[in-house]
Amino acid sequence: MKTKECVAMLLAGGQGTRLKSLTKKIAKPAVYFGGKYRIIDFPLSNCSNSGIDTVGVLTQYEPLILNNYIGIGSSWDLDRNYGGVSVLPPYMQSEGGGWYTGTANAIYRNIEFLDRYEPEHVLILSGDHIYKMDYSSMLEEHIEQDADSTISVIPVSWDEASRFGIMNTDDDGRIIEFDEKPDFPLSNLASMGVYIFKWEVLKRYLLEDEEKDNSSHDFGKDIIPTMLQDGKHLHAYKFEGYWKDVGTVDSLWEANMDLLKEDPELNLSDNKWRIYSKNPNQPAQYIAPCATVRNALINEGCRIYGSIDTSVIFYGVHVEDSAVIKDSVIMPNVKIGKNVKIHRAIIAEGSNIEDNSVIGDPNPDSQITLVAEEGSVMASSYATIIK
Amino acid sequence: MKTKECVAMLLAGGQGTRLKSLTKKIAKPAVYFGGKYRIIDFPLSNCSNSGIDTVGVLTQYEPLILNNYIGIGSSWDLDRNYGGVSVLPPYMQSEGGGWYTGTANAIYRNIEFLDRYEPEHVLILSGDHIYKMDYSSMLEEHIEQDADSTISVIPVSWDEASRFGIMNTDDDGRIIEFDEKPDFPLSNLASMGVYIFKWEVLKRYLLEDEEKDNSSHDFGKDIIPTMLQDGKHLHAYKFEGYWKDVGTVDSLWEANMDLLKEDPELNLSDNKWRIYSKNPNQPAQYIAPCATVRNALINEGCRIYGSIDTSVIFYGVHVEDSAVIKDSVIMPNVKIGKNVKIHRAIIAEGSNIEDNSVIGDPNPDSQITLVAEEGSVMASSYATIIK
Amino acid sequence: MDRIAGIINLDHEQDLMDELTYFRCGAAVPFAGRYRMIDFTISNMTNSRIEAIAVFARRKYRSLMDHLEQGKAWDLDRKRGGLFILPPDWNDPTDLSRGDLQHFHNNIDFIKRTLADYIVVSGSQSICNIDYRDVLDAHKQSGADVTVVYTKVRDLQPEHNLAHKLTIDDSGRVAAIHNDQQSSNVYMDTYIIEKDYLYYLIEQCIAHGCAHFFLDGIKGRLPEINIQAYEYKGSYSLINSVESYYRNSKKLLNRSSHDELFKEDSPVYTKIKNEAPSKYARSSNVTNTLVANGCIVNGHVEESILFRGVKVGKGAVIKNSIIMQRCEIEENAVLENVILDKDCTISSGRTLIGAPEKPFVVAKSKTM
Amino acid sequence: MDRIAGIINLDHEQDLMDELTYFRCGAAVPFAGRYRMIDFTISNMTNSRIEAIAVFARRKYRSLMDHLEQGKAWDLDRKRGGLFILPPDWNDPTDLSRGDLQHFHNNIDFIKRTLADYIVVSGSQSICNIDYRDVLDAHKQSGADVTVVYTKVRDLQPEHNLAHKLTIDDSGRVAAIHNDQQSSNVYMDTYIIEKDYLYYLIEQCIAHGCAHFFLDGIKGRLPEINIQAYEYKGSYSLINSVESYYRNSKKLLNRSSHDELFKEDSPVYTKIKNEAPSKYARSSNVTNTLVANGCIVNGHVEESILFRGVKVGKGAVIKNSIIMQRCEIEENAVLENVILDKDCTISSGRTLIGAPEKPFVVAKSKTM
Repeated sequence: MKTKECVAMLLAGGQGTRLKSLTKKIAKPAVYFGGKYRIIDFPLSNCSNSGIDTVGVLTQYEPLILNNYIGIGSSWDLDRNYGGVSVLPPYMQSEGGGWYTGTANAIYRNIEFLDRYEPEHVLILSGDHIYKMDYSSMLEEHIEQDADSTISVIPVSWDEASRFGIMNTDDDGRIIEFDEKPDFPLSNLASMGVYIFKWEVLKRYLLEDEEKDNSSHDFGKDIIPTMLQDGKHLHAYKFEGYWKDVGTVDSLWEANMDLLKEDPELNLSDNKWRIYSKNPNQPAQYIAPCATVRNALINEGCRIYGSIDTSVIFYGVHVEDSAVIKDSVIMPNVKIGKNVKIHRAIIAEGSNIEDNSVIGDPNPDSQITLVAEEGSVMASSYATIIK
Repeated sequence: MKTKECVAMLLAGGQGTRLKSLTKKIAKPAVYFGGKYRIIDFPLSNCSNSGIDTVGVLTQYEPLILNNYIGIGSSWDLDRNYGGVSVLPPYMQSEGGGWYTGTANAIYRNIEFLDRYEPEHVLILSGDHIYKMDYSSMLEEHIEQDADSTISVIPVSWDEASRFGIMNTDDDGRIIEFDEKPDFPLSNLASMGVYIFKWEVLKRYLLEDEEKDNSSHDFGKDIIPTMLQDGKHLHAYKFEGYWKDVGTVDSLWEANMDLLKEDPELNLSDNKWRIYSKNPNQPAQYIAPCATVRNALINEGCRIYGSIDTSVIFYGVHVEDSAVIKDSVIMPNVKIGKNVKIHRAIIAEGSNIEDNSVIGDPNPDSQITLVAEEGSVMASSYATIIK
Repeated sequence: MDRIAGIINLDHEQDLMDELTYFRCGAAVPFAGRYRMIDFTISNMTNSRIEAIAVFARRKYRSLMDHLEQGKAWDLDRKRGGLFILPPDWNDPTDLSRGDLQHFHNNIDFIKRTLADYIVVSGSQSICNIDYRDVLDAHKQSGADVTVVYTKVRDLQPEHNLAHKLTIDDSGRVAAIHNDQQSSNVYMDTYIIEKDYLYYLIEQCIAHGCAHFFLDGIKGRLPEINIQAYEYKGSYSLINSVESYYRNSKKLLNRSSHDELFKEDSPVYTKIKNEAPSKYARSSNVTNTLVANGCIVNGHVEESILFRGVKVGKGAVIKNSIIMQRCEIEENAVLENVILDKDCTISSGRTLIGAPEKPFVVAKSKTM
Repeated sequence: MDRIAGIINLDHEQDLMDELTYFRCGAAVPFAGRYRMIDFTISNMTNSRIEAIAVFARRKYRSLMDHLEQGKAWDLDRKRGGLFILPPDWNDPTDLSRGDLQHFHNNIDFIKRTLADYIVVSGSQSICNIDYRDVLDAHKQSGADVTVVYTKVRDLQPEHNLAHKLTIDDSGRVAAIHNDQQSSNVYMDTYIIEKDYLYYLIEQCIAHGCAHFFLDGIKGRLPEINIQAYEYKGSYSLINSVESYYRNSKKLLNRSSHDELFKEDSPVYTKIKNEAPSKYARSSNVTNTLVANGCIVNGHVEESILFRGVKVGKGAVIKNSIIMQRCEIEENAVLENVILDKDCTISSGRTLIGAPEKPFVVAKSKTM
C-alpha cells in the first residue's frame, strides 16, 4: 500500500443550532449556499483542487443527507481507487463505543483510519466556512517551517477580534499565545479552524488527551493550549481572501448577498479553482417575457415570471408573475405564487409560498426572516401563512 | 423523483462473536469466504443480479472495513445515480439517538430513508449467509399471493430442524405458525432470514412495535409473531439450492470445503449469476516447478512452492517450498514458511507462519483450528507459535 | 418484465447542419441550452428502463465520444449492459457487409449477448419524450413483426420532406412507406423488433448484399411481414437542417412546448459540468430566454437561448439568437437571428444580423 | 512538485504479431495472464503520479477502447485530467499535418490545456517498470532539451533489430541515434520533454511538412539540441513480433524476472473482471505455470501461461504454451509450443505442436 503525505479530516458532525430550522433535518455542513452549493462543497473542493485526495468526513448529527450527498466523492473528483472520501460515523467496537464527544475525540476515534495511510501530516478542517483556499501552499509552509502544527489565520477587523480565537505570534509567525475570544485582543489574527499537524505529534497528544478526565477533547480548548504549554512549534499561516463563518441565519444571508456585489471577493466561476457540487440535472432556466431580473444569481430548472432583485435563487424554483423577490435567498424547489412579496428572507428548500403572501421586512436594519419547510416563520412581524 | 418497487435493507450490524477473533476488528458480513469473497458479497450480488438497485446496508459494529469495502457499491454494479447502496449507521438526531437495539428497530430508525423511495415492498436481508438467490422471483410470488409478508424458507433435515426458526404452513404455503427452535418441529421448513413485506404494512408494525416496552424489536421474535397473531397473510416462499449460515468457525470452514466437492452445489463461475467482489489487483498466480496442487481453489497474487491439497487459498498468499497445506482455508496475504504443516485450519488475513510450524489436527473429527492475526491460536493442541 | 435493448443508428444520418456539423455529427450538436441532440434519445431509452444501448457512429464521432463518455450521466456505466459507442474499426477481410449492415454485422455480439428480448432502433434527429415500453405493449398486443413509430404533423415544414411517411390501414398496419410530401404521418425513424427476428433479418440482408437495413430489410418486405404503426402523440421536433434546428430551438421558448419535452418524471439527462449559477448584473435585461448555468449577463437578451458559460457585455443586444457554450459577446455588440457555435467571440460594437427564416451561423471558435 | 502528463503514441507501432494483431493493435494484445500490453505503460505513468494521459491510436483500436474504458482501473476517470483515447476522426479541411504529426496537431488541446510542465511520450512495446519521475529528475539536472530513455541489453535478440540504438558521449549526451545491430544501447521509445518546447517542436515539424515527430523533430535536430540519455536498469522486454512475445512471456516463469516487473509498490493495473478463483481438480497436475483467475484445470500444465477463464479437460497436456482468455482445451488434447488467442476450443484428442523457437499461433475464436 502506498502512503499518503497528507490526509484531511473534515469535522462535519455539528448540528448548527443557530441556523434554526434550516438544520432541523440536516447537519450544518449540508446547508445550502450560493444558488447551487452546500457548505461542505467548499472544503471538499478545496481538498480536490489542492491535490489532497484522501479525506475522512466525520459525521454524527443527522448524517443521512450528508452521507447520501457525499457518496464516494465523485462530485468532487475524490472517488479514488486508493484514498478518496470516507464517511466516518461513530461506531460500536467490541469494547463498546459511543458518540464523538469533541473534535479531538472524533479524530482520536479514527486513529486506525489515519494510520492505514501512514500520513506524515494531517489536515483538520471544519464544515462550517465558505472560502477558497489552497491547502497545499499551507502544507508547504508547514513543512518549510518544520512546525508541529500550523494554524491558518485571517486578519479580522479589530473591533470584531474579540469574537474569535486570536493568535498572538512573533515576527516569524510562531504562535506565542492563543486567546479564545479575548476581551482585549493583542492581535487581529483569527483562527480559521484549519489546522495541519505532524501526525506523529498529534497522535501522541490525542492519546494523552483522551486520558484526561477534565478535558473536553476539543482542538481549540485542549489540544492547542497543551501543545503551546509544552513549547511545541506552532506556526500561524496567514490566509488572505474571502472567509466567512455562516453559523447564523444572518451571516448565511450576508454571505449569499456578498456574491451579488459588483466584483465579489468570492469568485465561483474560476476555472482554475472550481467549486464542485452534486448536480441536480435540471433543464436551462427560463426567464419569461413578463419577468424582470436584476442583480441575481439563478440556477438551472428555475422558471421566473416575476421580478427578482438582488437575490440568490437555487435550482428548481418557480416564481409566478407579479411576485417580487428582493434581497432574499430562495433555496431549491421552492414554489412562489402570484403576487407574493418577499424581502430580506431565506426560504428553505421545498417551501410552497401561496399567492399574495407577504414575507420579510424591507427595512435594511431588520432581522432576516427564515421560512422553513414545515411552515414555521420566524423573527418577522411581516411573515404570513405558508402552506 | 421516481419511486422504487422494492428496496432492500441488509442487516449488517452483527458482531458474529461465534467467529471469535475473525470478527475482532471486522463485522461478520465482512468475513472472508471462498478464496475471494466476503460474506456480504453474496446478498449484494444477489440484489444486483435480481435487478434490485436500491439497498440500504445497516451497520453498527466495527463498520470501518465494511464502509470502505462497500463504498458506493460499484463492485456490485450498484453505484446508481438514483438509488444504489447507502450505508446506514445509527446516528444522532435533534431528539437524541443511539445504537440500533434490534433488527426491527434498525429498520424503524431508517423509515425516512425508505420513505424517500416510496417502495411498495421492502426486502429484509441478513449479511450472515452464503447463497445465490433470485429475489425477483420471490417478489413475484409475494405479489401474486398478495401476501403482507413473504418469508423465504428452506427444507432442512428433520434432525436439524430444532436449531432453526420453523414455519408451519398450510397447503397453499400460508404460514400458520412460527416456531423458534422447536423441540418437536412440525415441519422442516426453516426461515432463511429473508423477508419481503408490503412497506405500508411493515411500517405500521414497526411504529407499533417501537411503542412496546417489552419488545426486543426483532423481526423473528416480535414483528412476525405479532403479524401472525393479527391474522395477517404471511406466505412461505420455498427456496431450493445451497444456503449456509457461516456463523461459526466450523461452519465457515465447512462452507469453504463445500466448494471443493466434485460438483459443488454453489457454482461461483456462473456467468449468468456472478458473485461480485472488490478486486485486489494482483498478478496471475504462480505455481512453481516444485509445487503440487490438488483439489484447490487459488486466487490471484499467490505464489505456491509447496503442496496444497483440498484447500481454499485467498489472494496474495505465499507458500514456501516443502510446506504442506491440507483441508484448510488460507485468508489473504498470509505468508507460509518452509516446511510448515497445516491441517484443518483457518489462517486469518495477514498472518505470518514461520518456517517449520505445525498447525491443526489432521484427525477428521477434530475441531477446526483458527489462527488469527495477532498470534492467538485456538482450539487445537497441535497449534504452535506464530509470529 | 420484458427487457428491451436499444440501438441508436447514426449510420445514415446526414450532417446537413452546415457550420454546426463541420466538425461533429448531428447527434452531437448542442441543443436547448445544455444538451446535445442525442441526449434525448438516450434519456428516452433509460427512462424506459433500457439498460444496454449501442450507438452506431460512422463519422465525426469524436465530440460524441467526449460527450457520452461511458454513459455515466445516464447511469449507463454498468458492468452488465451499459452504453457502447461503436465507431467503425473493423478489420475482418472476409466481411461482405455494406452500408449500415456493416454496423449490424460487426456489432452482432451486442445483439447476441444482450439479455433483452426486444430491440428498439432509433436515430437521433427526432427530439421527443417517448416511453418505449408503451411501444412494446402495442407491439406485443398486435403481434406485429415490426412496430414503427410515427407522429401526425399538422403543420408540415421543409424538414419533413426528408422524412419517410406512412400509409396506415384501419387495423393500424402499415400499407406503404414513402416520401409523399403531403402525408402528415411522419415516421420517426424508430422501430421495435424482437431480438431473434432482428438477427434473422440482418443475416438475410447480408446474404442478399443489402446496404440499408431499414429500407432493404424492413420496408422492402412490406408485403410479406406485418408492420404495425404506433402513434406517438407528444412533443415532436425533427431536426435535420439549420432552419429546422433554429425554428425548433426557438419553439422551446413557448412554455407548453418546453414542458412537453422536459417532464419531471422522465427527465433528460446530460453530461455534468460544474458551472456556477448564472449571474444577472444590474445592467442586464433578459426576457423570454432560456439560460444555462455559468452565464454572466450584463446586456439585453430577448427570445434567445444562452448555453453554458456565455458572457454578455454591457450594452450588448441579443435577439432571436442561439449562443452556444462559452461565447463572449463584448460590449455593445448586436446579434439578431444569429447562431454562434461554441467558443466564439464577438468583438465590442460588432453587429451581425441574419434573416428570421435563415439565421446567420458562425462556426465554432471564431472571433469576429 | 512538478507535474507530468503522458502521451502514449501508437501511431507508428506496426502490428507485426501475425494472428494476434489481425483484429487488434499491438498495445491491446493480452500479456502475462491477465493484462494487455498497454497496461504496463499506463501503470508506469500512474505510478509516477501522471494524472493526464492521451493515447494516440491509429488502427484496430476497438478492443483497446473496450479495455481501457474511461481509465477507471488506473484511477484515471477524473474530472481534471484522466485518460483520453484519441482515434483519428479529424475533419479539418485546412489541416496540413501528416504522419503522427496529425495526432500531435489535432490533439494539441491536450498539450495546451494540461497543467503539467513536462510531457512523457512513450510507445507500448517496451514492457518495463519505470518511474518517470526519476527520468524527470535527470532531465532537470542535466538541463537537456529532451531526455530519451534507453536500456543496455546484454543478450541482443532479433526484436532489437527494429529498435533505435543510441551512441552516448561521456557526459551522457546522445551523439547519434541509429540502427546499428551491434549496439546494446536500446532506445526504449520513451522521452521526456518540456511542454512548451514540445509545442514549439510540433509547430516547427508541421511548418516543415514532417511526418514522424521523433525522427524529424528530435532525431533530425541532433546536432542543434541537447538530447540526454537516461539509462533504465530494471526488467525490460521489447515485444514487436510473435517470437519476442512468446519468449518474453515465458521469461515471466522465471521468478526473479517476474518480480522485477510486478512490484508491490508500483503495481500493474488492469481492467477488473469478476472471475472466481481458479479451481485445480484432483486430477490436475500444474507446474511452473502462471494462472489467472476463473480457470478450471483438470489436466496437466507445465511451463505455460493460462489467462482468465481457461478450461483444461482431463488428460489434456499443455506444455510451453500460452492460452488466452476463455479457451477450452478438451479432454486428452495435447498442446506444445502453442499460442491460442481468446475463445479458442481445442477438441478432445487433438494435438498441436509448434516449434520452441516459433510457436504455433491460433487466431481468436477458432475451433480446432
